[in-house]
Amino acid sequence: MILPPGVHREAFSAALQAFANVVGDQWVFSRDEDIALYNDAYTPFFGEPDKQHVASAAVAPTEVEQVQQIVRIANKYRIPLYTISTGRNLGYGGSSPNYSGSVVLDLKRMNRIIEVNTDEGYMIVEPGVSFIDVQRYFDEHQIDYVPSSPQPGWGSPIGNGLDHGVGNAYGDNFSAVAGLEVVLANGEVLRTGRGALPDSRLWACYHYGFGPYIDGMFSQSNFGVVTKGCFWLKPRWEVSQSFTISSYSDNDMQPMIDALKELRNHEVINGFGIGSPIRQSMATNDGRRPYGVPEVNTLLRRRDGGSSAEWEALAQKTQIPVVEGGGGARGPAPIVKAHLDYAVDFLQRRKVPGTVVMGKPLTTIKPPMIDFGELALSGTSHGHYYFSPIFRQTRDDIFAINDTMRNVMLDAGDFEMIEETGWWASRGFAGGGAGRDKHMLLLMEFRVYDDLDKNRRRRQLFLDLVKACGEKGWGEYRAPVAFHDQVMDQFSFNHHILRRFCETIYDALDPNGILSPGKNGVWPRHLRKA
Amino acid sequence: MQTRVVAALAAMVATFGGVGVPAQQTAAAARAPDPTFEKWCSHCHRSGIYMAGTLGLQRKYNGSKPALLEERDDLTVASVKVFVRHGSNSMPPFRKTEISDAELDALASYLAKQ
Amino acid sequence: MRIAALLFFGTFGTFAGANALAADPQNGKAVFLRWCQGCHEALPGAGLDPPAGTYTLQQRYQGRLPAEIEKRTDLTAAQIRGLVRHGINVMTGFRKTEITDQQLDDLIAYLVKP
Amino acid sequence: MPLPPDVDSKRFAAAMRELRTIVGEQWVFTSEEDVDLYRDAYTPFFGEPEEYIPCGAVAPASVEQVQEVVRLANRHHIPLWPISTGRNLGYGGAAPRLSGTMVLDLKRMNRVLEVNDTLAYALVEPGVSYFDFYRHLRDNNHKVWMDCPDPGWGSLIGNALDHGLGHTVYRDHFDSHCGMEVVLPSGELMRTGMGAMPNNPLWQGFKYGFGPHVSPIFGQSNFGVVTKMGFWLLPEQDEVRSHIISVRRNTDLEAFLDTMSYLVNSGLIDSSWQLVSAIRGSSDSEIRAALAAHAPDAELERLGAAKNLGYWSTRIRFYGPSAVNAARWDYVRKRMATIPDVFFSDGKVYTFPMDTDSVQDEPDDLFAKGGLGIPSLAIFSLGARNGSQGHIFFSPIIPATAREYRKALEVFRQAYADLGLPPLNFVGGWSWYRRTLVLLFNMPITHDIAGNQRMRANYKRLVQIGAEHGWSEYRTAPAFMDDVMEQLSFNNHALRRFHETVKDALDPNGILAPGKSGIWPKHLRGKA
Repeated sequence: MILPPGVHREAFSAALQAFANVVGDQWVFSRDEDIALYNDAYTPFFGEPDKQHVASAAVAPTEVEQVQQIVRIANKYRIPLYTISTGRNLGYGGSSPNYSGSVVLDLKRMNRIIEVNTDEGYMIVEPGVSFIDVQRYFDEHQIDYVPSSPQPGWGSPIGNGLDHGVGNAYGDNFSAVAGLEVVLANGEVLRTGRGALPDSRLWACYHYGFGPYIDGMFSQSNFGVVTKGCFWLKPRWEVSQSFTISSYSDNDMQPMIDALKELRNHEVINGFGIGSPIRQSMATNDGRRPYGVPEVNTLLRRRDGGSSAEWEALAQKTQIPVVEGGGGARGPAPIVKAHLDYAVDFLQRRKVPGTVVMGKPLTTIKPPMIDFGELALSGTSHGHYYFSPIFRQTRDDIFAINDTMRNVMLDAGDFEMIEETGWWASRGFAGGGAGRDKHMLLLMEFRVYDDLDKNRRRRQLFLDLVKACGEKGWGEYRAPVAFHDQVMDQFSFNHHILRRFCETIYDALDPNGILSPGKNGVWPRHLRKA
Repeated sequence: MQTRVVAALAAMVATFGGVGVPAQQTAAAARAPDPTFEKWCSHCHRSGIYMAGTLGLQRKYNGSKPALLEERDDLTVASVKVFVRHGSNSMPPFRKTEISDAELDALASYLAKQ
Repeated sequence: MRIAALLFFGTFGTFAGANALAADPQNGKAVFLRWCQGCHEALPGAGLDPPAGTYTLQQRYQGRLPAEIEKRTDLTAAQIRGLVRHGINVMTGFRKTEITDQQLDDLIAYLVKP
Repeated sequence: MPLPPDVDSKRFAAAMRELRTIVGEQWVFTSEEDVDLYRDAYTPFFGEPEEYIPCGAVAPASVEQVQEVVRLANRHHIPLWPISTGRNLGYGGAAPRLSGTMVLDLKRMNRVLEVNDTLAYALVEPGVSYFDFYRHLRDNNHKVWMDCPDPGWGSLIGNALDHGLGHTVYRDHFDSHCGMEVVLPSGELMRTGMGAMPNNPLWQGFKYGFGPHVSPIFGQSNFGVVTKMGFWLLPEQDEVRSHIISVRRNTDLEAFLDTMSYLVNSGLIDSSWQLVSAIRGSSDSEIRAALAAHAPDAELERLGAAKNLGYWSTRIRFYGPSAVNAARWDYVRKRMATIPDVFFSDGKVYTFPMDTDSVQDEPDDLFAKGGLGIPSLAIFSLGARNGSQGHIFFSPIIPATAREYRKALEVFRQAYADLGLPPLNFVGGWSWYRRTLVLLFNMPITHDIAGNQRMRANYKRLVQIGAEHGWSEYRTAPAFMDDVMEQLSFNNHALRRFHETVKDALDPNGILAPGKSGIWPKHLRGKA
């Protein structure tokens, strides 16, 4: 067991005893084997003797009042806390704190579904409620709404929403947040938006409230401990259906993107993706099974990444398209049909080259589940973490970011990483509201291996990518805890004014610096680098 | 205090028959339009069924004077300036960052034909 | 319809504490369904993605042992306890706020065949 | 002119001299004649000493000048009240909350910095009005439409920051913003979201950036001066059409709103819509007589049926390809058909591309142009008919359910009776925001001081009555900001105290918009 830096053993023991007085002895974890459960299961530092991002203890309350008391105790003894909801943010740090020695404030036991309202379509939940819990509740009560889950669904709507996560019903899940209850660093409980009006029937209906709209301040942040969240819900859709369009000419990518983008901006399709199947055909990470030919890796290992002519020849030879895009629609069957008929006709009118293949209409919606199917295929890695930059919806940006990333890997001599990741294109946010996806997102998986030296090189590679992409103006939408500082470093406009602004607010709200120090690169005054 | 329901009926029920001033070729249309009038005044003082200024003046003068400012021949430079800088009823005044003094001079001479 | 409820998700929520209860395999099955089944259910038919845990074990044992852990007869309490708390490869460990010690005992009672 | 609190005329004069060197002689306004232009044209304090009157106004032309003005204000303790176009009529216009505040008029910063047709967004400065922007889009043949509120002379930025609204898919203007540039109370310049990363091309393409999502805290607030803002726009549509759905009986409201809720939450209807009662709001003399006589619903419904008026109705708009719109409308009719005797009518169908300048007003649809993103001042035509001196809005927001709407109608009908106001037959509810209705009560301003005083007292009482039932306002004028914020009292006003903590940290001298949304700087708290 380690201690929070600067805290004496006696003070720490006294604090743990005080926590135990609040939540009961069995819900304060301080034995090594229990604390180990709060390590990042997919830590990039696997197996290394010098432990990073480790907790000193954990405490698991069930009530808001207990959270308030814990925060007050932490202030008294200057104990840094690190808040997790379900602690399943795997790939982005899991349950592990930014600041080693923090006590994990585990909210998993706060797992009540406070209200589900089918008149207006919202729910109010606590942080320990997972998407799977929500689905089960919906099933038991025959509620025809969709919890907007990512997969796997053991994460929580609150944790996922606050980390700007993505789900199937809304795409941008934070956009469906309509009000929060927050315990502040001083132990006071705050309700945002209409929740500030006692007995308001509008807490979950109307997000803004009156005056400054502050919900966003509590996302990717350490300004408070969120103890309740209001979420808008989408009714279950009758049918979803998607199509693909593929071609054997690199030049077709731009018209394809232009057309799909326009269809998306017009809300004809609810999301779109674009890729280069031949270039991606040998990638092995993220559970993909290689299905291409060895020449793919030969081309990808070259500085120039292969010419269009070479790729097109390879595509012809293997009959794997060089460009593929797709989109979809959901809703009542006749409306979906009208949308997709229009989309296909539009592609023809625009003379977008390529073969369109219409998928089958699906009447089922995949429920949230603990589904690691694809990960099992990736061999015996010890987990993974994600590099997830966002970039513009243009062919030039797609190729430029791929060239940049590939050259960083080549500079590092990491041919294996090139072969694992291949070539990336986009998954746009799907299913969002109006035009929510004016960007593309890629998720590059970094695997964790038995080879500790390789893991070290990979961490350096991650940082090199953050920096190289940052210089070109591509930033991450979310990052593993181990890299928060470096990612925030890239957001440097006017001498890092955004971070300094956040620090000013942090200092005012949390003068003792006890809430999640270092989260997303925001540190309390006494831990800030000069 | 009188309270109204804004727009409710306007949106749903045709209560406006005959209230609007029909669009017609006016004397003013023959002149080159003043850019300030176009930019700032025309949204309420042209002809049309939802023109607040025109409707207000129609109500006020009830036919004794034209409801359209550009058809008036009794406006003076001074009176135009007063209305622009002080407003009248629900017409608010206009600031110098919106209509500069020079623009106001031009507007006033455009509207004041005397 | 408004469904307001203060509903705990501890349908099998007996907490481990000073007075540990006797292990209950029925409760253990509920724990399995909630936390393990997603990765360790039976292999589906052809063309469908296999669940992660079952697939991995199938690859590992190549028929020497059942890939579906509910069909295993060789599992010991110590093995299950170790795997649940520490994980292996991409399988993560589970915290006591997720699977309590009592629930783990129940799970063991369900999976360990006498 | 009133001076800022604790600033004497000598110091004020010195500050003005410095100010003139920053923005130029002619852009500092201190004469009574000029300062009058910054008073609220619709002030509820007409002719009373309580009226909020600025000490002057300053109109910078660039971000750098804004920064210098803000730094000067810190040095001289001169409070600033930023306005974009200053046309927030009905919600306070250009006037500050605290007399003696200097108006920071951003009208001269009126550049459209970027319009992107492919990604359908724009980046603008605060002085750009909806009229300006519309003209810019047309003059440059852009293939995007804006969403505008009913009065078109407001600023895109100012309206969005006050949580203003329009009619299309992008009617929630604040939600449609993406990326902000802000001059902080310290004078430092910040860009939010992806704008915090130099060279990032996604300032207007991704809202959140990395770390806390802070741009929303600059709406309805006094934490900074917004100098640039990005907005998402609607691409030019193939077709826009409207339809009216009406139900015959009062008791149909439940089924009607349930169905609307499903359709809106599913995204199948995505326009503003207004719940109205053509019967209860009718101008027909026979129906009005029946209403005055408190006729039972059956009688009203009989009269309505005879004149083909619904008890409850709404107009919805569809944006998109013609075939998709037709499929949507078929589906909406199918869902609505479960309500007996529901009836429908069709508004005009607009097919694009067409010249939007050629769009004519529609006699039965005041919002026809607004629904196409064409700005106008048509809404003021309503006031022109009664010769009002202006108006102020009481605008509580309630859940869009029949139960809450009926309750609100009853509560406010009773309140009107108790306050001695004219009988309230009905109040329309605007669903701009999904899941809610904004009830818009228009309180006319008069030049009768006693009348205005009664109106203010009534307004405050209505705010309280609303709060007693869990309803509050979505927006209000400075005269009532304290009253509205006062109702948001959960945990001993934790929200206001949170805002105050942030305010004190960002603006220790309390120079930015003291009192805005009920947030006061430390030295004025509880005193103003």
